[in-house]
Amino acid sequence: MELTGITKRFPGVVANRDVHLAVRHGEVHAVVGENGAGKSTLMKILYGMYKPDEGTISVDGHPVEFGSPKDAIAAGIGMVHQHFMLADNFTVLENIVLGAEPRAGVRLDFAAARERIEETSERYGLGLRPDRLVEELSVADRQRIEIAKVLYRGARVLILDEPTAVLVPQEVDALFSNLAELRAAGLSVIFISHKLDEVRQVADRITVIRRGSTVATVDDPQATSSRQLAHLMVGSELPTPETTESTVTDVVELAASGLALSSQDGPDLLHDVTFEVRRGEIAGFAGVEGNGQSELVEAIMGLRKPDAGLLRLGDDDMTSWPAHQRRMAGIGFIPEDRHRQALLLDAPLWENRLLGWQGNPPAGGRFWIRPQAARAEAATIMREYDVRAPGPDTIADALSGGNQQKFVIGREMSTTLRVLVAAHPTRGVDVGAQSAIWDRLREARAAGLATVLVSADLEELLGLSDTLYVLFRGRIVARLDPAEVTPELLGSYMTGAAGQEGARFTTGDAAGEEQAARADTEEESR
Amino acid sequence: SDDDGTDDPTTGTDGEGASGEDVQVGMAFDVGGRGDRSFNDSAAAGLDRAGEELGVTFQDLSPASDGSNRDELLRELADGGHNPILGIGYAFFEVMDTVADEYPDVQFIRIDGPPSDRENVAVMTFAEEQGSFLMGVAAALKTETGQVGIVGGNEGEVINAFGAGFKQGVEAVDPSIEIEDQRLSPGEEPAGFADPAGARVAAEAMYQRGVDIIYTPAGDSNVGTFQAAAEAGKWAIGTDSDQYETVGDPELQEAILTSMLKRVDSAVFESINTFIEGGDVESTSYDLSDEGVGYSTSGGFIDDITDELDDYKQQIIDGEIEVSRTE
Amino acid sequence: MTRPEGAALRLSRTRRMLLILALGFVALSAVRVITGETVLTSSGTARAMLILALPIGMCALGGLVAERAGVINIGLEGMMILGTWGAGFGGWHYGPWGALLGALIGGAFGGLIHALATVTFGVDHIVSGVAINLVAAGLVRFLSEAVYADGAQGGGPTQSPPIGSAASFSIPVLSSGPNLLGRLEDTDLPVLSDLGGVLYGLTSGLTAFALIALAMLPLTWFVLWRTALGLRWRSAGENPVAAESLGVNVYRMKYLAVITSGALAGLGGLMLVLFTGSYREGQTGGRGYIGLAAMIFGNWRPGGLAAGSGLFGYSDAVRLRASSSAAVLALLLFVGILLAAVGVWDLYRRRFVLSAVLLVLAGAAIVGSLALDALPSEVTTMTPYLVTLAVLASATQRLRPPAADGMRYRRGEEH
Amino acid sequence: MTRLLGWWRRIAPTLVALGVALAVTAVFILIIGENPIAALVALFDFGETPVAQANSIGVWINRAAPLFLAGLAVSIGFRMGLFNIGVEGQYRIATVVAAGLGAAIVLPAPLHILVITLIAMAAGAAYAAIPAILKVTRGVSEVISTIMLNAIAIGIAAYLIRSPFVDPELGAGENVATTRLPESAHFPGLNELFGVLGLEEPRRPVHGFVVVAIVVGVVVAVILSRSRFGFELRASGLSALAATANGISSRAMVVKAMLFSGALAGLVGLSDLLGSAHRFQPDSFVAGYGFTGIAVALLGRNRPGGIALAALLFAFLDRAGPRLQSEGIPPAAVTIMQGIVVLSVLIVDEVARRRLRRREERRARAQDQATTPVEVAS
Ligand SMILES: Nc1ncnc2c1ncn2[C@@H]1O[C@H](COP(=O)(O)OP(=O)(O)OP(=O)(O)O)[C@@H](O)[C@H]1O
Ligand SMILES: Nc1ncnc2c1ncn2[C@@H]1O[C@H](COP(=O)(O)OP(=O)(O)OP(=O)(O)O)[C@@H](O)[C@H]1O
Ligand SMILES: [Mg+2]
Ligand SMILES: [Mg+2]
Repeated sequence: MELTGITKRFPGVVANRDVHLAVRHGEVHAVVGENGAGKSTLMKILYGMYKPDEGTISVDGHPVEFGSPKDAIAAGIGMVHQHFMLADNFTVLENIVLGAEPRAGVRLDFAAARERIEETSERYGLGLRPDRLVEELSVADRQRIEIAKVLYRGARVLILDEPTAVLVPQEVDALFSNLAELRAAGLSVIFISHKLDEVRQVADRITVIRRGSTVATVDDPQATSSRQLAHLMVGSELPTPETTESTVTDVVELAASGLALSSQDGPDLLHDVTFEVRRGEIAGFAGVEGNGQSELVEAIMGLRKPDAGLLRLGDDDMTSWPAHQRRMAGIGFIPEDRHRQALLLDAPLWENRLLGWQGNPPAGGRFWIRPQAARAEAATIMREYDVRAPGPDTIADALSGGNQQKFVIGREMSTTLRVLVAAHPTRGVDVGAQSAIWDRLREARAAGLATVLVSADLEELLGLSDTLYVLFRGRIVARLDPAEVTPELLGSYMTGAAGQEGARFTTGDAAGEEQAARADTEEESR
Repeated sequence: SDDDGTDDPTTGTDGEGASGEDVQVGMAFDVGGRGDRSFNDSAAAGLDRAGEELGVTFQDLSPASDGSNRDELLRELADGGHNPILGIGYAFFEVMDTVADEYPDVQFIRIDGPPSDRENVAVMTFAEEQGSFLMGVAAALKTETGQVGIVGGNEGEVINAFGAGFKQGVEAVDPSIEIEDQRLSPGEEPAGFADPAGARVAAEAMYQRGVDIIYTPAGDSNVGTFQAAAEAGKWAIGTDSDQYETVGDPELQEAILTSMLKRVDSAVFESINTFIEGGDVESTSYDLSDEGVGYSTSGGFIDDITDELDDYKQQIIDGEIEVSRTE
Repeated sequence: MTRPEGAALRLSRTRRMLLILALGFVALSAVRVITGETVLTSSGTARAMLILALPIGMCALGGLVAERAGVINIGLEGMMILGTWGAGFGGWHYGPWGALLGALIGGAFGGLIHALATVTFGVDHIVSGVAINLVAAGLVRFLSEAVYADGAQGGGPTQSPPIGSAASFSIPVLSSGPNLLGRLEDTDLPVLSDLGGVLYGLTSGLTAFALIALAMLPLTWFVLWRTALGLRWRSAGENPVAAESLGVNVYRMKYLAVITSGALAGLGGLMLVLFTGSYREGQTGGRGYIGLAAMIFGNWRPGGLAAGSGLFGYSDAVRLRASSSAAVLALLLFVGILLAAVGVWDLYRRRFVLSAVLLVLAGAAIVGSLALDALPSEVTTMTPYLVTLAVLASATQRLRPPAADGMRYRRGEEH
Repeated sequence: MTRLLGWWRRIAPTLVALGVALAVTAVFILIIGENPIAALVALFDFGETPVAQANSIGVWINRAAPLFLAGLAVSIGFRMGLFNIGVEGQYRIATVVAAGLGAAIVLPAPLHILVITLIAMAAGAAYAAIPAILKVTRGVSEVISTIMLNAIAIGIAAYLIRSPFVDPELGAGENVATTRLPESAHFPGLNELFGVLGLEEPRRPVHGFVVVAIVVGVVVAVILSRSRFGFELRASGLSALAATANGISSRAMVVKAMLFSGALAGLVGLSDLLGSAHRFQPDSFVAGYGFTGIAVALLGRNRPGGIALAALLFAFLDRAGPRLQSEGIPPAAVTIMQGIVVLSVLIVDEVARRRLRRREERRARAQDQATTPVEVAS
C-alpha cells in the first residue's frame, strides 16, 4: 500500500503536506512525530474519513479513492482510533459486528457472530468474551475489541493510532505479541506512538513526520537510537526524567493513614493505605490499572468519601473537607482523563483556567470571578508552557491533546500549591512537551511542592520519584527507593510479587460479577 | 371568510335595514373561535343573522389559544370603529370593564358572567339552572333504573349552575333517584372541555353502574359521553345547542335524548337589534320565560313527556318553583 | 441472546420480579376487599386503563425509538396532534383503516420535520421539538379551516366529521361465549375475582387497532434488540462516530428513527380519535408529554415504558370511573402500602433516613385513606400525576439514557 | 470596520431566518386564499393614531416581560443541562400564593410590592425544590417530575383559590378568585413615561413590572457571567464530569439551579398580577408562559440578552394577532410563525456557520505556505 503526495488542509492549518508513505505486506510500520504533526490526520485519510486535497492512495499498486470508511474497509484497511470508538453500553459482540452483521432472516444471527468472534479471538490470541458489556472492561480489553473489530472485517492493513499511550507495561507486551501474530499472519500494521523505545522495539520500519511532512523513513530501527529519532522528530535531544539531587524536607505536607474504601459488592478498593508526602518530595505510585490508584487519587481530592482513615494537609485534618475546600487550600490536581475530567472542552481557555480554581484569587473568588484576570493568566500559561493555540478565547476542544495537557499542567502549577496530585501527567504527550512537563515538576519540587505522582510510565516514575509506593489490590505492598529498583523488580511487585495470579485477572473477575448483575437488570426490562 | 357580511349586505328588509347598514358590529369570541360548533358558533349564528336580517356589517375575532389577548381584541375592534362590540364568554368579565372605560362612547355587550356596573357594558346572562332543571325533570321521568348522572367539564360557576339545576329538577320529580356527579377537571381548569376520551371513560363507568341517563355540560368532551351512551344503548343529554342536529353521526343521534338549549344566538341578535333601533342595550337575564334557555325535541325521544316538561317550565316562569344556581 | 454468566442469576431475578408483581396484586386485591371498592380491579377499569394507556404508550414508544437513535423528541405532542388530525381526515374519507393511514402519515410528517431540523441542519433537539409542538397546534387549525371550511358533514375548524367506529371483539371462550374470565370476575373471591376482572377487561372489547398498537411494543423491542437494523439504530444513539467509522449511515438511521417515532406518536393520536369517533382540536391534552415522561419512567426500555404508561392509565381510569372519592382513597391506601413496603426494604438495607421518610409518607397515606371520608375534588383529579410521582419517588432509579442522546452529530466533525 | 463586519455577520443570519419564516408563513396564507402582503403590512402595523401606536407598544411590553422572565427561568436549568419544564407549574403556584398572601397583608406601597415579589419567588423556588430533591435523593428525572408537577399545580391552585385564599366578597355569579390586592400592591404603570418620552399615553395600563424584569435580567446576566455560581453552573452544564472532578458538587448545583430557576419563575405571573389583574382569577390568568418560555430560552441561546430579544420577537408576533385577524388571517398563523421562526433562525444560523467554515477552509487552501501547521491563522 502506498500514499503519495498527500496534502490535507484544515482551516488555518496544513495538517499534511506532500506526505509519502509506503507500507509493505507483513510489516509493522511505525509513524512517529510531535503532537499535531499530522499523524492522525494522515491515518484518517487512509481510512477514508477525510478526503485528501491532493495526492493519491494506492493499494496493491491500484489507485483507490475512499469516499467513506466503508470503502476503506472494503479495500481491507482497518483502523483503531486514538480515542476508542466503542459504544460503552453495547456488548463486545455488538460492538464488533456493528455494520457487518451476520443475519438469519431479519434477525441478527447472534450465534454465528459469537462463533466468528471467538474464532478470531482465538486465532490472534485476543481472549475476548463476546457477551461482556464494554463499559466494564479495562482499557487493554477495549483495545483488543478495537483490533478484533478490524480483523473481523478481514482487514489486511491495520492502523493503530497511539495504541500504547494508555496501557501499562504488561499490557503493552501483550499487545506487541498480538502484533507479532498479525505480522506472522501476513497482515500489515501501521503503528503510531510517542514512545520511541517501544517503537524501535516493535517496528520493522519507521516513518518520521514533522510539521505535516515526511522527513525520513528509517529502515533499520534497532540500529537507530531513540535520540536520533527524537532529533528527526523535533530537532532536539531525547529528554530523560532523571532528577538530580534530593530536595526532600522534614515537613510533612500530606499524610494519609488507614484509608479504606469498599466497593458495593466486590473486594475493597483501598485497604489501610498509609503514607506521607513531605515538602519537596515526589511520591510515586505504581500499579497495574485497576489496583486502587484512581480511587486513591479521588480520595485525596475529596471526590470519594473513604470509609475509614484520615487525611491530613499539613496540620489540618481534611478528611471531611469537600473537594472545593481542598482545592482552595492549595491542592493541585492533574486528573487521569484530561479530556473528560480536566477540561470544559466547549469552553474557551480562560474559562478552563478557572476550572477548579474558581474560588481562588486572582481570577476566582468567593463570590465573583474576574474574566479579565483569567484571560491574562491563561495567556501567561500559554506562554510559559508553550501551549500552541491562538489565544485565551480559543475553545479548548480545538487544541491537540498534547497542548491540552500542557495547559492543564500549567493551570495547576500556576497557583501557589502545597500539594500536587498528578495522574499520568505525560500520557499521550510528545517528547518535547514531555520534557517540559518534567522540568516543571522538578522545579516545583525544588520549590517545596509535595507531589503525588501516579503513572503507568515506569521510566517516569523511577526517574522522578523520591519515594515509590506500589499498589496492588488496593493495598500498599511495597515502599521502594527508586534509585535502587529496576523496572523488572517493580513489575513483579505490581503483578503481586508473591502470588502467581496476575493482577489484571483479579480486576477482571471483580468486573465479571458486576457484569452478571448488570446483565440481569438489562434482561429484566427487555 | 369572516367578512361575508361586509361584501354583500343582504338586501333584506327595509326600515330596519336602512339604519343597520351604518352599524359595524364587532365580536370577540371565546377560545376556540368561530367554527367550534358549539358556544361560539351559536353566537356567530346570531351575528350572521344580524348581518342578513338587519344589514349590519360586522367583524369577528378569536383570541389566542391561551386567551391572553381578549382585551386586545376588544381594543382592535373599538379602534376599527366598531360599535356595538360583543364579547362571548365568561372570561370577558373584568377585561371588558377595563376596555369599556377606555372607550366610553362604545356600547359593549358581554355574553355570560357576573353583572357589570359600567354604563356602557351590558351583560347577557342565561338561566342555565332553569334549563338544566328541565333536563333533570326529563331524566327523572325517563330513567328506568333510578340512577342518573352528570359528566361536567369542570367546577366553574357556569357548570356548577348546570349541575345544580339538573339535580333540583331530578329531585322535584323523584327525590329517591340517585345522582352521580363527575367532573373532568378541577376548579376552573378548561382542559375538561376538550377531553372526549376522559368523558367517555367516566360515562362508561356510570352506565355500567346502572345509570341510564347522563347530562353532559362538557363542551367538546360531550361527544365522548354520546359515544358511551350509544355503545351502552342508553341516553345522554346534550348542552348549549341542539346536539342531535350538530353531532353529525346518525349512531350518536340515537343516544341524544334532548339538549339543554342556551340561545346565545337570540341574545346576540336581539341586543344588536336593540342597539340599531336606538334603544338602550340593557343587561338581560335570558331564561325560560323568554326562551333564552329551553330544550330541544329533535329525534322525538321526549315527545311523551313534553307536557310535563312544559308544566314545570310554566311553574318556573310563574315563580312557583325557584331554581338555585348553586347546590 | 443468551448470556452464560448471567443466566442463573437472571432467572431468579425474573422470578423475583414476578413475585413482587404477584405480591403487589394480592395487596391490591386485599385493599379491594377491605374497602369494597371493586373499581380497583374491575374489568371496566382494566379496559379503560388500556384505552387511556395506549395513546401515552405509543408516544412513549415513539420517544424510545427516537432517543435510542440519539434524537430527543420533545415534539411528540405535536406529532400526536398531527396524527389526530390525519386520523380524522383519513377516517372521514376511508373509515377506520383510512384513519390509521392518516394518523401514521400525519405523525410521520412531524417526525420528518424534526429529522430535517435536527439531523440535516443540526438544530438543538429540544428547540426543534418545542417548535414542532407550536407549529403542529397552529397547522391543524389551518388545515381544518381549509378542508372543513364548508362545514362538510359535521366537520369544522375544530373537528372532523365522524369517522365511524372500528369493530370490536373479545377472545373466544375466555371472554366471550362461556366467558370464563367474566364469570371469574363475578365470583367475588379475593384475588381470583380481581384477576378475572383485570384479565377479562384486557381481553374483551378489543379492536384491531388496539391490537396493532399493543403489538408495537414487542415489535419495537424485537427490531431494536434482535435485528441488525436495530443494532445500527441503537449505535447511532450510543456512539454515532463509532457507527459511522464502521460504515453505518448514521443520518439514515436517525431519519428512519425520528420518522418512525412520529408515526408511532401518530398512532397514539389514532387511538384517541377512534375512541371518540372524530378528531377534536386539543384532544391530545398534553398526552405527548406524559408519553415522554413514561419513557423516562421506563428507563428507555419498552417494558419499562409500558409499565409507566400502564400505571398512569390505571390511576386515570380509577379516578374517572370512581363514583366517589372513596375509590381514590382506596388507591391511596394501596400506594401507602407500597411505600411502606419499600420503606421496610430500605430499613433492611440500612438506608435509615430514606426509610424513615418513606415510612412517614406511607403512614400519612394509610392513616389519611382510612380516616378521611372524602378528598377534595382537586386532589382526585390529580390522581394519576400524584400516583406516578409517588411510585417514582419510592423506586430508586438508575437512569440510563443512550450515551449520545440529544447530541448534535455532524458527519466528519467528530473529535 | 471589522467590528461592524463582525456585528453584521452575527445579525445577518437572523435577518435571513426571519425572512424565511415570513416566506413560509406567506405560503400558508396563500393556501387559505388570503393576501400575504396585506398580512405583512398588518404585522408591522402599530395603528394609525398616536394613541393606538402607544397602545400597541404597551401590549408588546406587557407580553414581552413575562415571556422574558419565563425564558430566563428556563435557561437557568438549561445552563447546567437540567430540563425544567416545570416553570409552568412554578409560576402558577407562585402567582396564586402571591395573590392570596399579598391580599392578606397590610403594608405601605413599595414595601407591599417588595414583599409580594419575595413571596412569589419563595413559592416558585419551593415548588421547584420538589423536583430538585426528588432528583438528588431518588434519581427521579426532572423531566418527568416537572411534567407531573405542572398538572398537580393546577389542582393545588384550584384548591387554594377555592378554600384558603377565596375572596369572601365575591359578586353574584362570579367564579372563585382570590381577594383583590389593595392599592398599595398595584405596580405603577409606565403610561406616564410615554408622555415624558414625547409619545401619546396609552389608554391601557402598561405594566411597570417590566422594569423589574429588566433589572432581574441584568442581575442574572451578571450572576451568570461574573459570579462563581454562574461559572459553576456553566461548568456543570458543559461537563458534569469535569465539574465534579474540580470540586463542583453536581447535587448541590442541581438544587441551587432549580431553586434559582424556580425563584425566577415565581416572577413570571407578577407582571400581570400587580400590573392589571390584581387578583388570581383562573379565567384571566394567562397560562402557558412556562411552555413558551422554553422556546424563548432556546431561541435566545440561553443568554439573557438573547432571551430578551427572543421574548420581544415572540411578543411582537403575539401583538399582531388581532391585527392579522382583521386581515382575515386566523390566529393560528401567529403560532405557526413563532414555531417557524424558531426553526428557521436556528437552521439558517447553522447553514451560515457551515458556509463560514467552508470559506475559511478555502482561504486556508489559498494561503498554503510553509508555515507551521499548528499555528492557526486568526
Ligand atoms: N478536523 C480538523 N479540523 C481542523 N484542524 C484539524 C482537524 N484535524 C486535525 N487538525 C489539525 O491538523 C494538525 C494535525 O493534527 P493530527 O491529529 O494529525 O496530529 P497528530 O500528529 O495526530 O498529533 P497527536 O500526536 O497529538 O495525536 C493539527 O494542527 C490539528 O490542529
Ligand atoms: N473540529 C475540529 N476543529 C479544529 N481542530 C480539530 C477538530 N477536530 C480535531 N481537531 C484537531 O485534531 C487534532 C487531533 O485530534 P485528536 O482528538 O485526535 O487529538 P489527539 O490526537 O487525541 O491528541 P493527543 O494524541 O495528543 O491526545 C487536534 O489537534 C485537534 O486540535
Ligand atoms: Mg493523533
Ligand atoms: Mg495524539
